[in-house]
Amino acid sequence: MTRSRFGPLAAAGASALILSALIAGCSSGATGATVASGGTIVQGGTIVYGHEQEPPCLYGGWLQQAYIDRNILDSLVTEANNGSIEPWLATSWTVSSNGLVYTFHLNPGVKFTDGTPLNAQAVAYNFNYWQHGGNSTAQVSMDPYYKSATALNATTVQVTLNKPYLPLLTMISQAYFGIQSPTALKRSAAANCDDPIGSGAFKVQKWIHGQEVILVRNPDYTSWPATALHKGPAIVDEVDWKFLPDPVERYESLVTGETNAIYDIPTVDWSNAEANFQVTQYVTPGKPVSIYLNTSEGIFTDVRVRQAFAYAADRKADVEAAFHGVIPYEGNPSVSRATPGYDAAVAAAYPYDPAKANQLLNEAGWTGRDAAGYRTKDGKELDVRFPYPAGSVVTSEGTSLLEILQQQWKQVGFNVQLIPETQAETFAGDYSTPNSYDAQPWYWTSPSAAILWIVWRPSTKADPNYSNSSFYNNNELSTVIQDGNTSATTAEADQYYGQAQQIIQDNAAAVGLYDQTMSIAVAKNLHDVWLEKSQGEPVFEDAYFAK
Amino acid sequence: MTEVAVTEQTAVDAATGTPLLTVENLRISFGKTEVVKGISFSTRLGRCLAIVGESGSGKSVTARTLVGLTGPDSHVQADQIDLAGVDLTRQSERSWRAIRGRQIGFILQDALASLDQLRRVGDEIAEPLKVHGWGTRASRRRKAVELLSSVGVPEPEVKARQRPYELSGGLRQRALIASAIALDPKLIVADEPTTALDVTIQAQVLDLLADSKARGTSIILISHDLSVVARLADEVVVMREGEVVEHGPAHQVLHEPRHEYTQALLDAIPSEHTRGTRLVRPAGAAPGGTTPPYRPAKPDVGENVVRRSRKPIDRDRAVLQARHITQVFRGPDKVDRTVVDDVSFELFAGETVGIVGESGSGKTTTARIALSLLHPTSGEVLLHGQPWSTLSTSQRKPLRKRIGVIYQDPLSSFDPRWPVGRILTDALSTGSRPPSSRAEARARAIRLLEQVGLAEHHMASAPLRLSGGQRQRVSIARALAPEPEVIVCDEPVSALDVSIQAQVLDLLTDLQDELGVSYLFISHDLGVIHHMSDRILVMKEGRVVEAGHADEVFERPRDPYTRRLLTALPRLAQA
Amino acid sequence: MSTVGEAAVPAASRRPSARRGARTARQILVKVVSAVLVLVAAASVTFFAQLLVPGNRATAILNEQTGRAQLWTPAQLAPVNREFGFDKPLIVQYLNYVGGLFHGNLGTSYTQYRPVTQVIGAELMPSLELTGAALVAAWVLALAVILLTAKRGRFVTALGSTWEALTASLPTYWVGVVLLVVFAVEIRIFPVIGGTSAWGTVLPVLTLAIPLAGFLGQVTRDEFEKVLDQPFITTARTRGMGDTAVRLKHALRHSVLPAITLSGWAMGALISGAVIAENVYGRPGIGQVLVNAVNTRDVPTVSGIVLVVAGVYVIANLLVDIAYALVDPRLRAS
Amino acid sequence: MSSISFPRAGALARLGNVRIRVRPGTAVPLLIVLLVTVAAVAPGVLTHRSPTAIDIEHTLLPPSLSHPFGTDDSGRDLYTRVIYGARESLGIGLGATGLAMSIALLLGFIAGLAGGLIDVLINRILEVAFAFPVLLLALLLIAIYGPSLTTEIIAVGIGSAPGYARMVRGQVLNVRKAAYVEAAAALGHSRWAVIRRHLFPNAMRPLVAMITLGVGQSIVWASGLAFLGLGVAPPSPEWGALLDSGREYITTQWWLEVMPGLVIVLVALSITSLGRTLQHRLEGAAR
Repeated sequence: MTRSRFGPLAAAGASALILSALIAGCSSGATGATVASGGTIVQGGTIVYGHEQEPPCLYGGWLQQAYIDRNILDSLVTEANNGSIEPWLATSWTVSSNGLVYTFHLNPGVKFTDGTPLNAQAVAYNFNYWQHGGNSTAQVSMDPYYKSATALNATTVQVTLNKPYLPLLTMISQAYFGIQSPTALKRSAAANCDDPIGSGAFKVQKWIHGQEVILVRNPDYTSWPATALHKGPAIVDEVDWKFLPDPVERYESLVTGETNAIYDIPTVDWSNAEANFQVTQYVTPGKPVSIYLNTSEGIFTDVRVRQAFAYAADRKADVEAAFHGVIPYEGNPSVSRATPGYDAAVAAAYPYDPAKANQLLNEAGWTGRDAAGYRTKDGKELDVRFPYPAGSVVTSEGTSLLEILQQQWKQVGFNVQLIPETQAETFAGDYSTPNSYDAQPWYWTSPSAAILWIVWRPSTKADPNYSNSSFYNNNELSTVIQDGNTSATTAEADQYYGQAQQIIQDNAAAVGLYDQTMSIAVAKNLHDVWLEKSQGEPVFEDAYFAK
Repeated sequence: MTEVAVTEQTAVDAATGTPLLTVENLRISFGKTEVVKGISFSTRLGRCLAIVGESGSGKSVTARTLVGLTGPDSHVQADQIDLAGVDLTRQSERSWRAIRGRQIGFILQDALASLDQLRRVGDEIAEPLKVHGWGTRASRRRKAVELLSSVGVPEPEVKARQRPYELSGGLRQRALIASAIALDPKLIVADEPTTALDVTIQAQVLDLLADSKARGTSIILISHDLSVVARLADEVVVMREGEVVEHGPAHQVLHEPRHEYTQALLDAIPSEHTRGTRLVRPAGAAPGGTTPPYRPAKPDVGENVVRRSRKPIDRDRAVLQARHITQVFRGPDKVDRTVVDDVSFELFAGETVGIVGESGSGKTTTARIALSLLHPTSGEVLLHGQPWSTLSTSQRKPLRKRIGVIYQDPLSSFDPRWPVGRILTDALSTGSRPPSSRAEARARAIRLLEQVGLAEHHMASAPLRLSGGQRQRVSIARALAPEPEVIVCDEPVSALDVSIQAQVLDLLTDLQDELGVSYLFISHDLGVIHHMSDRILVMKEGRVVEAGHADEVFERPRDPYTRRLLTALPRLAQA
Repeated sequence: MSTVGEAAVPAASRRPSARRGARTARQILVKVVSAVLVLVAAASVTFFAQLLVPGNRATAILNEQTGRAQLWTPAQLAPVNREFGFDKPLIVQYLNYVGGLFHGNLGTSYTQYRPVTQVIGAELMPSLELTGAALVAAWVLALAVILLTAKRGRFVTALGSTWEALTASLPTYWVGVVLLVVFAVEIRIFPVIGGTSAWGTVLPVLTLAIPLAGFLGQVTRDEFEKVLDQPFITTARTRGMGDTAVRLKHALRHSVLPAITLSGWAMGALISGAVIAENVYGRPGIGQVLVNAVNTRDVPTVSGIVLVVAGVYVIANLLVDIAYALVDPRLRAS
Repeated sequence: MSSISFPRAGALARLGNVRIRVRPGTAVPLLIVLLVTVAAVAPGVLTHRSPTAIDIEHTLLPPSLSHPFGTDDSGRDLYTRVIYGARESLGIGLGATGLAMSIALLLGFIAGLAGGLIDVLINRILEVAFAFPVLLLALLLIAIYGPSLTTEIIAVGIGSAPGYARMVRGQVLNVRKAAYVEAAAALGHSRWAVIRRHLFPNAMRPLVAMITLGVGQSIVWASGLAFLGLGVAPPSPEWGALLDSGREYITTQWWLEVMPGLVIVLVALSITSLGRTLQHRLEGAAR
């Protein structure tokens, strides 16, 4: 029913690839995907944007909130298309030789929409606010590297780390790190939930629950990022951020012109959309949709069975079929192709080879066959409990993919039982313990390869890592990832991250399926709507109507 | 075509000029079956023509055809239907609407069903005025009140605002008549206008129609009850199975009927004269037709009167005794109403005690107390001298077989899923000698059927498929099955046609003569009570106002209420 | 010939109106008390039913906040448990909850940090408007079909009753999507995003009204055909009234009683159907809030919605009783 | 017009031969119900394909001779999936109605017979049940036990029970005051004999229409649950699941959504109208 609800974690980022399927040419320069300007610019007007998922609050640690926050909050820095970090609220910054101290010089004279000056004290206040649970995603992205943030004077703020953390700047470019007015933050949780106060191009006028959020232009906007396509406050007067959960209704509202832009085009309408609208697809950096295999209990404790599981299905062809060629197959289970440090070579592993799969399974002792044709060993059937978050992570097309894979796994002898998790079960964490599943698909959004550390950090009694859903503790992998995180240069970091991806792939701790993507379709008469590099949030500050 | 004893049309109406309505050779059929087979009659202003006949004679459908409402998929043919120059055979639906209500007023049988209970009486009466665009809202309301007072309704303003169910039976019927005469139509067709009323109120309503006739309105009265017709009709048409068997002035038809069927109808009416004799004599050849053979018996001509050969009544064996029984009901508005007030009576072996009274007199409640289906508020009922109403349900169970009951509507007293056979075998199993085998049960059931004048082939049929008379016979058979000494009959024949009623009453008297069973006989019909009862109780508003031997109560009534009842009783003599 | 049994109660003398007044006051009091009991019972059942749902509420809240689906360490769970009082024994939690009810405090939503009254209040009106309009539309549709087709010849009558049976078997969801595609996408009479504009509410109302009209129609038709055979209809015709006038003025009023009872019962079903219409047409409404609240284990919001729906149901039934007495005054006496 | 005569009815009521004059209004629903029963009992008869046979070369084909209902997004033949879906959907319909009727009969009879305080108590319980939105009941049950056929049956069953309980109670009260019940008592039959031989069978008679209505509505209702993401696990061809998965393709491949919907409507309509016709015949024959 509702789509793509998660995209939770953000970690240090590197470069990101924008799959630009634009009709119009892509203008040069370091800014995001742009639309060729043409015709006369119309001052003002209202953009009706059809989004899909309504968050419980407008500010928080979840992708749906980041989408809105990007348009109302400014971050210290922003990430350009080529992955380089550009100035935003911080006009310039220096990093100490040991990589532990970052000193930011702020753009003077910037004010929040409630009039409070946006000075160094405000920025420091925000850092502490995040650290103490203000935004759990921001907090966990900086753990355990962040130490403190202090304001030296009105326009200079210093952030100190206890360990070098190369991806810090990419991380804080995300909307989770948007700076809010300290006076506003002192208000009640409910007030902040409904009306977060920032210094961005727009501010929240009204939230009609279940229907839309009305963002109005911030007339005295002075703190636009370097990646902005125009200088000055937003051109349009208002953005009606509507929530349209039903895909049919959302796409048809664009066709009938009731909306000017929509989020997430149904794959079945893709070719029609490309012909009539400006379509942009954004491949989300971070961990792609890949299947965690439970390495601690059940049949996948044996690496040969895991590898057989990878060989047994023609994942590439099935993804093409299920998503009508719109969503790219991703062989690399650790990071998506849009993540800095992605190793394309690793992606080619485990091509479709049923013979190899059968041979591996025989070697692993699964030689018997029961009446239904499933393999057995010492009387036990080769069962795979396969819960998947229905409606949220796995869309209806995703379900069709699983059903096609299920059929192919059956040929080789795997009895895959698909279990659709309701959202209640998912939130309650019913399928997060080692004894509750054998395989489970999942993804994490993150602009940098540091996601490897979040997902694959070994889980110990003292410090359990609940994100390690394969329960795969491999010390060699852990050290390699930490070396990557703490290396001085990106090149050195990428080299370590590559080794990590190789280890994960060789041990088939997870099996790749497809990259998590996001797409928007914009009416032809609306120009300069672009996607923020770090998480693909739609940015409306430069958008304008042309006749 | 039977020989129609019709005196020449011209002789009758020589004195009073051209007829208002003339009907020549009217034929009505539904699908393939013809229900009215070419009848002719006419009426004139200030005179009343009565059409009399039993169920299925076609009288009602004739009445409805006069206002163009014969009914769905019907086919009407006539040489002539002329109403004061207007040819009623060639009317469109639209033109019929102009005639109905304005030219012809129609009165149906029971105002409780013939008036819309959800609308105020005043609105119902004013409706014909509104339909024909008469006056304004206010003037129509005033006219409705006038109409109510003109038909003798007290406090017309108050009654006009009430709803029909809040009025008494008599007042409701008057309101219905007011609605029919609202536009002062020249012709009024009344289909059984007084059948649903008690005797005293029936008389008042007939007088009301007589006033209307006196004012010059022409009336066509449809009825099954010859004595009602006698009070109002100038001319009478007798119909049987769609044909007119007799047509002439009222006095002549009701006293010197030329046709056997009319005579049979007259003789089948139970009254004080027929007591002690069978209503239906062993017949000579019946003049064709489907009804069973019968032989009309003249009240005073002795030669074919069949006396009953009764067993003597055993005065010192009281079969059923009621001592000071009283019943108080607490209504929904928490107000107590005494429905039966200190009633006592005895019923001896082989005797019939009749309880007569108008509706609301408490006679049915008394019967239910006698059957111990209702626990009296005070007083006691004894069965064969033993306590009966004071017993507990389980104690009373074995005694049930000693007292039977016959209901007014037999069909609703049978389980809809059971054929006749099963009804009887079930009743037999509750008797003192329950049948030991299915074969014996079936045989005894068949004997019961023959005893009540039915046959073995009726065993398998569902009561729904039987006629009214046959159903009542099955009901009697069921009551007899456990061989009770007493049978309580609650209005057993009021739903039957006169000729069928006569046969069932004769069956009951024959069974009494043969088996010596005692009857507690409840009825509102004085004639039936007089015919059946040895002793009579007259009840009024829960109290017994008079009790005594049948002839004594009828010839020398002591209580004023009984006298009023007897005078109100329509008699043939009045024609 | 008719039968003459025990006639109606003899013309009763006028009862003192004082006693009748007291009786109706007592009747109303009994109704109000039983209504309150029903509401509290419904809310309590919901409260306890939700505790049966597996998993720990604090986990669900943290997962909702962060968009994740994992277990959390006791240390991370502790502040949440304290904040929402999960650490107190169940009975205490329940008594606090019910106690709050009587002061009109329905508790705070776990996920939206706002009092439940606010969460529901914001989206209650659109749902009520939708269900109310749907009920009215269903009535109009049903009566129109009845008046046009009842007892007008074998074919027309069969057509009418088949239409009713057909519409009563339509899945709400399917009707919604088909109407959206035909009238909003293809023939573009109505907007795709209806929101709460009048013109945009037409399709969602029809989505709920068409199936309900089938039900109302079937029930009313059986009664209507029986009434048309009643003697008072013949009397009306003998007064010169046309067929349509007889149906409208006399037959209709007698045949709507069963449908009125059904309407009381249908309110509950309409609210459930509303969530489907709201989702297909992107309308705000408590249906969607209910689905999200159950999924996120937001106990106070779920119980609050049940309370509101139960309240709507109780009020609907009071209206049904009033409508009943208005249509058939005979019932007012008993 | 040929006439079909039913042999003596079974336990429900011994009615002799119930002769049903077959008019078009009865023939078509009868045919559809027979078809659905065959599909549920022996799907192999109506289609030789497998409902889960995936063929990723032939996805989203329009209706044609080889694929009367076209193919879905995994290339599976929709007509075959609808046929195999009959067993589950009919299962939900019968299961839910069975559950609802048993609860309804229990409560209805106890309330109707006992009267007094028990009647008031049961009415209050029904009142609460009515006030409880059926949707929430389904959501809670499915949240507790996870989406499965049995959960759906329980949710729809319990949800529709109050309505039927009220109807049963009304029917019992009607029959209780019928004259033949008092006549049987007057003959001397015990209270239990009267209940067993007269009250129960006659109160049960109009339930034929109610049961068939229940089956039809349960199928329609279950399809609503699938829409809310609470349906049965894939690759089940349950009609509600087909309806939900066809939904995104309505503007492009309309048959994926229209065909299952049509089937649900036709089946529910046929079962309900067959029930009403049977009901009129039973009432006509018996009364």
